[in-house]
Amino acid sequence: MTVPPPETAGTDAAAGGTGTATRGGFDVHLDNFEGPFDLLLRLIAKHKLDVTEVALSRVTDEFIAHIELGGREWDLGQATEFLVVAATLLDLKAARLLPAGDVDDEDDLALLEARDLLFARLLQYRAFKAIAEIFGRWEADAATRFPRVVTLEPRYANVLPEVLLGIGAQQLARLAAEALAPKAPPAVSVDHLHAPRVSVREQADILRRRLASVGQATFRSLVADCEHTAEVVGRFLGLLELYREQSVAFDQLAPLGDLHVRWVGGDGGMDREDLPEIDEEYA
Amino acid sequence: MSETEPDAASGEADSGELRDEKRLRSAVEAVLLVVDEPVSAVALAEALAWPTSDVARALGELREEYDRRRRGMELREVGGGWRLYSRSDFAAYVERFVLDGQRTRLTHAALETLAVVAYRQPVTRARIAAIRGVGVDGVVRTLLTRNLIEESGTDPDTGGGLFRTTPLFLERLGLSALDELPDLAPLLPEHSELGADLALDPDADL
Amino acid sequence: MSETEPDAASGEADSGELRDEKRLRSAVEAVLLVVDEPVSAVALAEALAWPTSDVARALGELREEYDRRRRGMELREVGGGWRLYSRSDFAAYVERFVLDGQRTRLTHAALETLAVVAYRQPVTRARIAAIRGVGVDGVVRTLLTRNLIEESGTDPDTGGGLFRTTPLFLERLGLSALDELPDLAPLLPEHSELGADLALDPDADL
Repeated sequence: MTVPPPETAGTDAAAGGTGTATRGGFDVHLDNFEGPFDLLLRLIAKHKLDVTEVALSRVTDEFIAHIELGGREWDLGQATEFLVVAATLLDLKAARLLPAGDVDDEDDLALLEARDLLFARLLQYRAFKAIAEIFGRWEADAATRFPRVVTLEPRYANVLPEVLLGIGAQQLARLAAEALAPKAPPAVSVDHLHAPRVSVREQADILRRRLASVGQATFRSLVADCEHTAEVVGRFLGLLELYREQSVAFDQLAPLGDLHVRWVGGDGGMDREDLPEIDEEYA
Repeated sequence: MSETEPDAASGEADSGELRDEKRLRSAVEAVLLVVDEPVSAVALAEALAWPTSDVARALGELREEYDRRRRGMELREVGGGWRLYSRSDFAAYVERFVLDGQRTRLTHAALETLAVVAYRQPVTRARIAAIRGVGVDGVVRTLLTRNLIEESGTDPDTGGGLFRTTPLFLERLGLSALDELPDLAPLLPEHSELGADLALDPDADL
Repeated sequence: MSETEPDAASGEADSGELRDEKRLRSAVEAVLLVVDEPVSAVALAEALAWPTSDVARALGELREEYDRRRRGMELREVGGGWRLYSRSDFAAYVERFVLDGQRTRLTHAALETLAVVAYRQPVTRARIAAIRGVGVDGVVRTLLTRNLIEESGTDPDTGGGLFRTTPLFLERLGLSALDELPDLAPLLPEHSELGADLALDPDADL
């Protein structure tokens, strides 16, 4: 069994030398990464570096740049992983930039451990990536052979014992229901963890309307009609936005006491153009 | 009777044409191995981009060779097409093998496919595959063989073959008509239930 | 390379035994022609009422003969059993006659996940995700649906479901058994590669 040497992993299509090459051709979509290890490996391969002597500054900067390119597209799990790797890289980069200090320093040791852990994971990932490439070649090779699968000739089909379903109509219906049920989305949704999305802008508008008419209210009364914690939080953030635009003032007579909100803005003309920033959703 | 292959004598002095003829026979053999329905010499010739007369000769040669050497396969011309069968001399073994296999019970995949056909008939293979999310050729074939489903015309839109359940299927379920199949609606999960299931999944990657 | 059959010289002076061996090969061939999944030498031997060792040898001889003469079929030991395939040389012709047509190739993510499962099985979803550095929920579900991996109990520590590869996985890659997988060790980093300060346990749950 021949196995490519580890060095070829992640770099074998990079013969052209320009850009980041991957299985299946050159990768023009910079945000098309399987994960942080994938990205890191590609960056390292691009700079023809050994993972153990990564030119940290460059790779770190590019890594961060790619995360920014990803924008809001990441799912939660993926984004977390990217951030962990990015944080570790930044740590290492910072350590490099500082003058060499005392190696016995506990922080330095922790940093070394973090580095080693990151690289160990990266190297393990690289090994499996190499295996995946071998699998891909085997699959392609196997796909050129088609197995013989034909209907049993009648003379043999006829000697088969009568087929037993082994289930009744009710079980058959259940099987059909399972098969026909709408398929769960390909990724686990996190929607169920949250109350319906709450828009900070909407909450701010609600507050603006109420405060403009009543002039003053406690925070407690302002959130009395909220159904979810998320709504309370959204309303609080909306309040902060109103404070930032100097439409409200706060009074709190005692620590942890009721928060009194006073309307100090204009007539609450609902000029939404004033609030272009407050359109992020709190979920 | 000589057991020597036709091209054995030529040895390494194979002419290009002879090599091609041999290769053509092998290509024909390769296609015959995978086809389920008898295939005509014309269809083969078209796929192989060879003159039909050459393909027809290759088919004849293959048949003759299988017979002469008493191979395990026979090439038979059935209804204007050619198909490989296992040689009848060995029917006793094949029968024993088929009976040995645990073929009396249907697999889960086959039952699920049968359920889909039962509730969506007449239905194309492609539609079943789309519902089940996997290729269904093998199980459809099994269900056809076991006479639980049958072909019933073609889909006017896609031209794909349509399948429906057979009287044997009803008999096996102890039903007298399709409308006795249990109503599916109460069994289909509500959206909220789906959400609850997901929330309880301890393995969910969150 | 001689194209002469092994038994050509013996002609009509075939010994009984030789005849039997040849007949056994043909009988094996006949059964292989009707199977729709890989079949073990043991199962064949049972149906043919011949010693398994003889059947195993006959299978080897058939494979060798098909390859040597570049027949249209190949006999391969894949996914724990033997099965007839069309020879890869003729893939372009055969493709159009196969109902499922061209199979969709596995994605990069699927291949990577399969690699982890193949080498770490039985393995939890969380562990796969840790090695790949991404959530693997979707791809695990796809692999389950396509029957390339299957559940195999739960992890006693975490209660998470465990996954392992299926025979179909082996078949899909053209492997006969898991022990044909390449050694992972040479692909994992050398101690020296990481520098003396790093004691790397490649098996550690990272």
